[in-house]
Amino acid sequence: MNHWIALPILLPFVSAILIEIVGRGRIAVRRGMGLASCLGTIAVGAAMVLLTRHGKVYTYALGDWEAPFGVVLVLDGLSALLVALTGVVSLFCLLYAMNRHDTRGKFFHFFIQMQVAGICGAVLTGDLFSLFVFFEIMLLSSYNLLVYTGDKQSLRAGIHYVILNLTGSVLFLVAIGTLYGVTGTLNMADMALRVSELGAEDIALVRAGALLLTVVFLLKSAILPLYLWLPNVYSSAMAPVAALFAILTKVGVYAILRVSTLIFGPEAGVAADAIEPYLLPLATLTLLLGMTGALGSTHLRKMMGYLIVASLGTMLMAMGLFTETGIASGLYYLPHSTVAIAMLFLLADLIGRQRGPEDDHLVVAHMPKQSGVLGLIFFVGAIAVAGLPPFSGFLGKMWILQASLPAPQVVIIWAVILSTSVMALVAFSRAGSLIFWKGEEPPKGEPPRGDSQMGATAFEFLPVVGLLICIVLYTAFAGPVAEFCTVTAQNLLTPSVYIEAVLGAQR
Amino acid sequence: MIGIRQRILPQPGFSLVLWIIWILAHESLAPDTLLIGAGAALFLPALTHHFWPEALRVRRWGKLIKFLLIFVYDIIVANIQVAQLVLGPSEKLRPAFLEVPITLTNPLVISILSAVISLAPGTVAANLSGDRRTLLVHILHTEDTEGSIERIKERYEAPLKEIFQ
Amino acid sequence: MAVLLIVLLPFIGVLLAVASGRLGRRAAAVAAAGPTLVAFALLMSLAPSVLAGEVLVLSRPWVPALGLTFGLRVDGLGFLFALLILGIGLLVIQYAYFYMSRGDPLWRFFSYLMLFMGAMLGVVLSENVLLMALFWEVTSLSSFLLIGYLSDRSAARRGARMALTITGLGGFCLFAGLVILGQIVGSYELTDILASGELIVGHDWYLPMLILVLIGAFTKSAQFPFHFWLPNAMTAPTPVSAYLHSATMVKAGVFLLARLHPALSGGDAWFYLVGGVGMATMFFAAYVAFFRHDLKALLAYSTISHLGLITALFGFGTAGAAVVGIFHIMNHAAFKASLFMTAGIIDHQTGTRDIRILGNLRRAMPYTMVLALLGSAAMAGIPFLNGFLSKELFLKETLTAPMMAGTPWLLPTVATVGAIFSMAYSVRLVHGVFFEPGQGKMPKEGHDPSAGMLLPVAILVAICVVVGVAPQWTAAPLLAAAAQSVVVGELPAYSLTLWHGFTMELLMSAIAIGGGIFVYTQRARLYDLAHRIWPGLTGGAVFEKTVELVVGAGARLTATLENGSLQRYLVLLLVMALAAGALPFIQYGFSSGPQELTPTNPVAIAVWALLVVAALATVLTHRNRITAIICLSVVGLLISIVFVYLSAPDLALTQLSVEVVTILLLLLALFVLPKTAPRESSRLRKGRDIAVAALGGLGMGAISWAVMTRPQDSISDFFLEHATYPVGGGTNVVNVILVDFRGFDTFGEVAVLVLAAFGIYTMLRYANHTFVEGVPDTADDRYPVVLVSASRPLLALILLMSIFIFLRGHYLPGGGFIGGLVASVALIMQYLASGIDWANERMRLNFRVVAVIGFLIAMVAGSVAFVMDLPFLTMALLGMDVPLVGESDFVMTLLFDLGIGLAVVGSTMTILSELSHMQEVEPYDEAQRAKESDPWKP
Amino acid sequence: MEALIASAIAVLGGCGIYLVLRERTFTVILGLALLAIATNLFLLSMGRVAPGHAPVIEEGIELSAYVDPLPQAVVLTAIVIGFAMMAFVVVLSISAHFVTGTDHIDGGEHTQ
Amino acid sequence: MISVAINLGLAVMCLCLILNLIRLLKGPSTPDRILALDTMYINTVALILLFGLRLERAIFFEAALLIAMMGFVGTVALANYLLHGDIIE
Amino acid sequence: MIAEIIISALILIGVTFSFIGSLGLVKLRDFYMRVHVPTKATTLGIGSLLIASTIFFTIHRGTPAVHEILIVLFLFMTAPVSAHMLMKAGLHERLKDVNGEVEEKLGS
Ligand code: NA
Ligand code: NA
Repeated sequence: MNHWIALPILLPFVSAILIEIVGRGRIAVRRGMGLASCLGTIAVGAAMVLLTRHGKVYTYALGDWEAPFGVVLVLDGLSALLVALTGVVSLFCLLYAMNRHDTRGKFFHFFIQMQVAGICGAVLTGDLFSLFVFFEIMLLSSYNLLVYTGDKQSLRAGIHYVILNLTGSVLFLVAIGTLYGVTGTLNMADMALRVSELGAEDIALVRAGALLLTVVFLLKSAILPLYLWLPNVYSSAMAPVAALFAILTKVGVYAILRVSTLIFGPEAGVAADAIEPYLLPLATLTLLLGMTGALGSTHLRKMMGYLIVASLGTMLMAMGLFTETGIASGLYYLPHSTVAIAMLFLLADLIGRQRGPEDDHLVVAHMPKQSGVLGLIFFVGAIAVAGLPPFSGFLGKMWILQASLPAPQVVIIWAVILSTSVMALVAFSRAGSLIFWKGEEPPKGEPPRGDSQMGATAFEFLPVVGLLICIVLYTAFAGPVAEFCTVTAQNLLTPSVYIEAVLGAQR
Repeated sequence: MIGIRQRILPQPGFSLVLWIIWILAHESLAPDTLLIGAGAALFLPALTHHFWPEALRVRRWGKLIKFLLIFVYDIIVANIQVAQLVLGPSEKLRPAFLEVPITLTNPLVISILSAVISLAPGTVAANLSGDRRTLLVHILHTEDTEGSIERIKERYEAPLKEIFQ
Repeated sequence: MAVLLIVLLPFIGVLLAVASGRLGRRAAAVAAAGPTLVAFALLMSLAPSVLAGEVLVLSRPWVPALGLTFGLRVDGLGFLFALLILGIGLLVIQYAYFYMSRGDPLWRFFSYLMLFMGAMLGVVLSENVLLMALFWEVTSLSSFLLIGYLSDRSAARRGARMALTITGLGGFCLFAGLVILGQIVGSYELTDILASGELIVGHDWYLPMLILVLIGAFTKSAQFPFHFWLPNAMTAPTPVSAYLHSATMVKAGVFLLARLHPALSGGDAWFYLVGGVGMATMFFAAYVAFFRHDLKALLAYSTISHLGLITALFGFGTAGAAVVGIFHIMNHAAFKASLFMTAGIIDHQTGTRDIRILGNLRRAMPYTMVLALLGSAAMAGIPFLNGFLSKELFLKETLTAPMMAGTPWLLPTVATVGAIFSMAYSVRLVHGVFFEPGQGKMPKEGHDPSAGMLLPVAILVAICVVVGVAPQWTAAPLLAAAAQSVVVGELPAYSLTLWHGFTMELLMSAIAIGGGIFVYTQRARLYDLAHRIWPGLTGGAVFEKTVELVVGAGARLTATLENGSLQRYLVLLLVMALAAGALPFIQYGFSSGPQELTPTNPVAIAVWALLVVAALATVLTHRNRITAIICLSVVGLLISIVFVYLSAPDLALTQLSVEVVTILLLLLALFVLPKTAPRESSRLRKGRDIAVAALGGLGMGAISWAVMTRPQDSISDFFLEHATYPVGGGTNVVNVILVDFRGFDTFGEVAVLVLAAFGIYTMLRYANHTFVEGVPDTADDRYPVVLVSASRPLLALILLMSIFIFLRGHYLPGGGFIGGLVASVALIMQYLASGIDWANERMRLNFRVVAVIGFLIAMVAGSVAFVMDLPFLTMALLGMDVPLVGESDFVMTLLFDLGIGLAVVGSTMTILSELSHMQEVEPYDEAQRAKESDPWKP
Repeated sequence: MEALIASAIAVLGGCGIYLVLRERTFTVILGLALLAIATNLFLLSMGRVAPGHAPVIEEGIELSAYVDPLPQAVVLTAIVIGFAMMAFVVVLSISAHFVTGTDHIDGGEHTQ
Repeated sequence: MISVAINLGLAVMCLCLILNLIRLLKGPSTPDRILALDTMYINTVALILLFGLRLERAIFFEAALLIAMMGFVGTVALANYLLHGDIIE
Repeated sequence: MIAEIIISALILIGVTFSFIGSLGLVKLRDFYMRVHVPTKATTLGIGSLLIASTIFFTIHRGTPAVHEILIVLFLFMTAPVSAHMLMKAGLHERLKDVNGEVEEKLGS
């Protein structure tokens, strides 16, 4: 039995439960369990990546009910990648939160574990409605984490985030309903089969369902015009949470990729390529506007938020090509941007705390106390996020450019990617030179305000540096990773592999 | 012994009622129904005992049955009267608030009285004064407020007092 | 292997320099110089084979999918550049050690410098062009750090940003060009690319590729119109200028031209673009240099001009010109580095770099004067110095340049005029600083610096002289080896001698020297003239303006789009959804299905009408919130009827219980929130919203209609068949689906409930509340006796019913969720009747724990299957029979359902008790409340 | 019957959307509640209409007579999740009102 | 005969609900509206019972019981809200 | 046949009372009067219907179908409480009676 396929979901669930039962009032226990769970997720995720690297698809029939009747977990390269990534990012966010954040309220560790379980469930399930359920777990955890501090800014942002996503959930249900109404199934593999067999009389209906679903996922992955909520929300959350959020949008990307290749791919009969034509233009504009926002941001965290938008635009542009190299390059870019931005969010927190009352506002303020080391990390992180060499972002963009070369829109894609790279360069050099070069000495005689004059401890640097090391490793091992992404992309473009793994040779 | 009985079976009558309700709900006399029902009927009063410290004891069963019969009759008859009142021209109605002085002391019995008044013809118990001495009753139609007060006291309060106190 | 080490050593130097942070200046210098020396030695060890014409290639796979390898290559050209980088690097380290002020954290400076050195070595020694592009960008980044090193000066910050932006931009373009190049050739290895010249030049993508690559080269080498960043980069400490802006980084551009010369040159496009830009830059920058008063600015423009010269040489596209280009690269590196260092010495010793202020330093700084004189002479192209040789060869090439058949005089003329100005500014540099009296007082009285600082300059000048006097025995082998890498096939004949006889180029040289001196004598008039006609806008200013404009526009656009209005985001979402839903129907048409319609009846119509009215009433009364809540309850009630009618009793039960708890929640909220809502939408906005709402509703209805009228073919038959014994074990199929077939969803749903409860608890406990208290209570019986009395028996009664509903769920409508909600309602009744404190005292239950335990039970129920190696949530554990109660699957589903029920009770009670609890603690302030209730009213 | 259901969904959905687009948290919550109801009805209708055929197996009734139970299970889960979300957003709006002093959805940041 | 009675009954109950809704919308006071809502709950119980009779299926008992319960709780909560401004304390 | 008649009669009686209750709710002129009608009329209405249902299903299934009694029990327990609470709310809200007066005597 492939019980381990369920582990990335059960492990965080169990540790969430135990954290509340065994770890009540004992922070060390809660921390230990949280870390253990994250490490476990990483281990399982890594094993999953290794197992799927040749394109094998594994399934696990929950409740012992065969697909499409029961809910089935499906593990392919794409889900494995996201599970592993989730483990990594959550581990470092947790480490960072242990410095000060996790003692503020009771349930921080609980929420984090639920968040991880939600993400893993969403990427592992092979059932459209389970996807909804786990999206909701993921979202509710994120709502909780967002408003965790209960301050004005996060509550305001929380209202927007929650209401928008609740409306999104309604749309999700409508989309699921429509697709069920037409196909009579909820299992994605089964749906793929049934969609391909639909008659012409259902063409409009099934396509409407596909597009509605896409809109929902576009909202989650913050693609134009549904990205406007993101910068404010992410910049309002506390640092480790914002860093963890960097992965939430990727689940949206995951979902788009999954349904657009599996259910609505080129072999989907009347629904063939229902999503395909829209993704590339939207993603391109998203990248442009996201980077414009980053350029015009007045706060460092908000800038990070826009950079997330831009990075989402970038990877969906690549995936929107719907070619093997396109999807592969997008897949390669995905973990890179997640880790890099998570790191920058943590770093922005460290920087902001040392700048006195101006925090991360991009105006002249106190020079950060540890400007040397912070500046160094910022420099490296900025390079990574902007997609400059020598880090994986550059490799990712390089690949995306290569992948788009055969596409008819190559000129636009290239122009946008190159010009936004320059914009990122300008944005970062402005922000960096302002913070680390233009800072003023804190006025003498005035007692240091808050902890602005306290340097960060080594333990606070640990997660930041850890994420940085991840980026370096991801760059160094780009070869095997790229191969993995290629195999995964091939698999995605050959939905029959997935379908056969789920449904066997039934049909 | 009493301690244990108090804990396990604080309200035997109530437990019995619950058991009957359980059986009614299941419409079955199957052994598992009876068994689980008994369990629930024993368990729930014990569980909720804290919420309900004052037990109510029926002193005169005969009176209770008689009272219930009268009450059912009242409901049926009075409902017809009310129906007529409603269907007739509503301008003719002479509603009034009655202040009914009560001598009952047990709050549960007062509540039963209030319920009876409300279920009974043309009257609704509107408010109980803070000192629990006066029940404000709204009457849909009366020509004689004093008479109505008397009727309530005599037809409902008195028997209740006999039954429970 | 040595190659690998050569490239890696500087990066090790970075780490060493960083590590030396606390050990002082000397340690930092050693950390930088040590690896450089070793690398230099290693490079020298390669010299014999390289000079013999060998090409050393080392290739390690990196990302095969991208065609990116870690491939290094040492050939003549690479060797020459590596030599420059390491050799001049050593001198610069030495120079910087003395130049940089004592207070500077030298480790930082050297770590940046080594980073740059490593990247630069990477560029010149890459075999894979993508790798080269990668290193290329790192040179831009590290130069950003170096230029901005004196970060407290705003000019330094500006200069650094400008350099980064321009060279970074160029880097991206180069990178794009190289990607295309690789695609054309089918390989990113230089060996392959250099061998595919014809294929490349003839390819459709040649021109765009060429333009992209050239933008990379031109930005790096500061060619017009990208030249302006270089003068602005002069804010860097002088050692940086000496290294980056004379010998290395700016040479990367011309290096690239040389590197790709065999592959890309040969077309008209190449000639006009490269040659044209080179000549224009050479002329223009020489002219501008003459008018600069800042020593380093003068040198910067001079550098631009010389780079233009080199660019032009490569642009001519002939083998001969290319060789001369290489030669001038070497020469320029030597004399320009020496001159920058000299300028640094002058600045360092006198405190100014303004030629107008400087003056008469020949006595105070004799050694410096001699070195500057020789360096400038080399720059001006005076015989017996290296500059003369390459310049004369250049002039010769202008005479024979191809493709100038129509106007053969143009190139020589431009070259000569440029040379005139070159001579003029060289004279100015020496005369203005060392001989002419200065206007105004220098900050410091200068004198010669220590020998340690002069030594590197002296070495460079010595090279200039030695090469100038005896080129055949010094530069020739190196040049030959380097040229071999740039030229396809045999090297052309060229002669590195001082005297070629009376030739045209000698005449041009003479004109240049004489003209230059003449121009210099006319300088007062020319400055005056230039002052009057000088364009107000420089490239730098235009660039800054542009960046400001873009940033400003970005900020404005962003602020306009992301205006913080949720309504906008929601409308966007809904419009998007509308478009998504409508587009297919517009494309393919809307059609009802063939299914026969279900007959309707008056009751259904009545309920429908009620529902519609109640929904509309909720909207119409939404400003009077309590009324709206009541209307919403009606909707909830009616929808339950609809569910009953549509054969969904379980849904009706759930909807009913949820509805009532929702109403409780809303009432609790209403206690805190304002009781009414103001009118604030404009008519226009309302119109828009109504349109969106109407279309949205219609859309949902339309899809529903379309689906309902179609025949169905769903997987549900399976559930109906298998729900009952022996497989699913129940008769209520919906419940069996929930706890068995799709238990995973239900499991997730439990998680959601627990999450909500915990989140609400957190929010209410930790939100930074300023509490408001309840309405002062006038009622004399706070807890109405009648209600209290009724609630007591009702508690047990409703709990009994909850158990009943819970247990029956598998067979009839009901189940854990509804049972849990009913139990919650029983408990809430106690809150309602007797107050939260009274009730909590009697319950003494931590409902959060109840919720988690429910979750745990559900988890356990699902996990029991593991024992039998069955998947999670397997309920039918075959072969297991639990005594008394029955089959194992029934027990498991019951346990699972119990978990759900407990989670529901725990969560619901947590939510409600926390909400009610909150209202107890609040101090009350009527005025505050009134103010808060509506801050929007004027 | 189908027309009644579809039009009821349309009205409920439209009303919900209109309220969701208003500017006060409480009103938006009301709208979300209506919208959730509309969605649930919508989902239920995806199993087609079959009054009087509740999927509670009784002897003597053919399996094909029962209405599709799957949408019901889906709606049930959706109702529960919607309830949790509703509770959350209610408390969120209260907290936000406490902290920002207004129940405007934009927390006073945005004025028209 | 029974089915005629049931159908008639269903129609009357619908009429009742309509009347209730009229009162609910007319108000004029909030207690009036609550009262109307309470009545609607009870009438709904009747409606559902009749519907069960008509289908001859006894699966609506739980629904009817629950409506009665929830109607009561809702009414009490709404009344409490009016009485105390809040519903529980 | 007799059972049919009884059931039909009970149904008709039930809905009649319910109808009268609802009619009263619309027709009567002040809140306090309106509280009376539904409380009583509807309970009796439901009572009749439930008895009808009990008889019907008992005959239909051949086993006693008695659980409807629970609903009656429940309604009889709660209806007076609801009415009481509504009355209190009305008094608290200082609703005017049919004569335009506010009942002050016992406050709320
Ligand atoms: Na020159
Ligand atoms: Na001078």
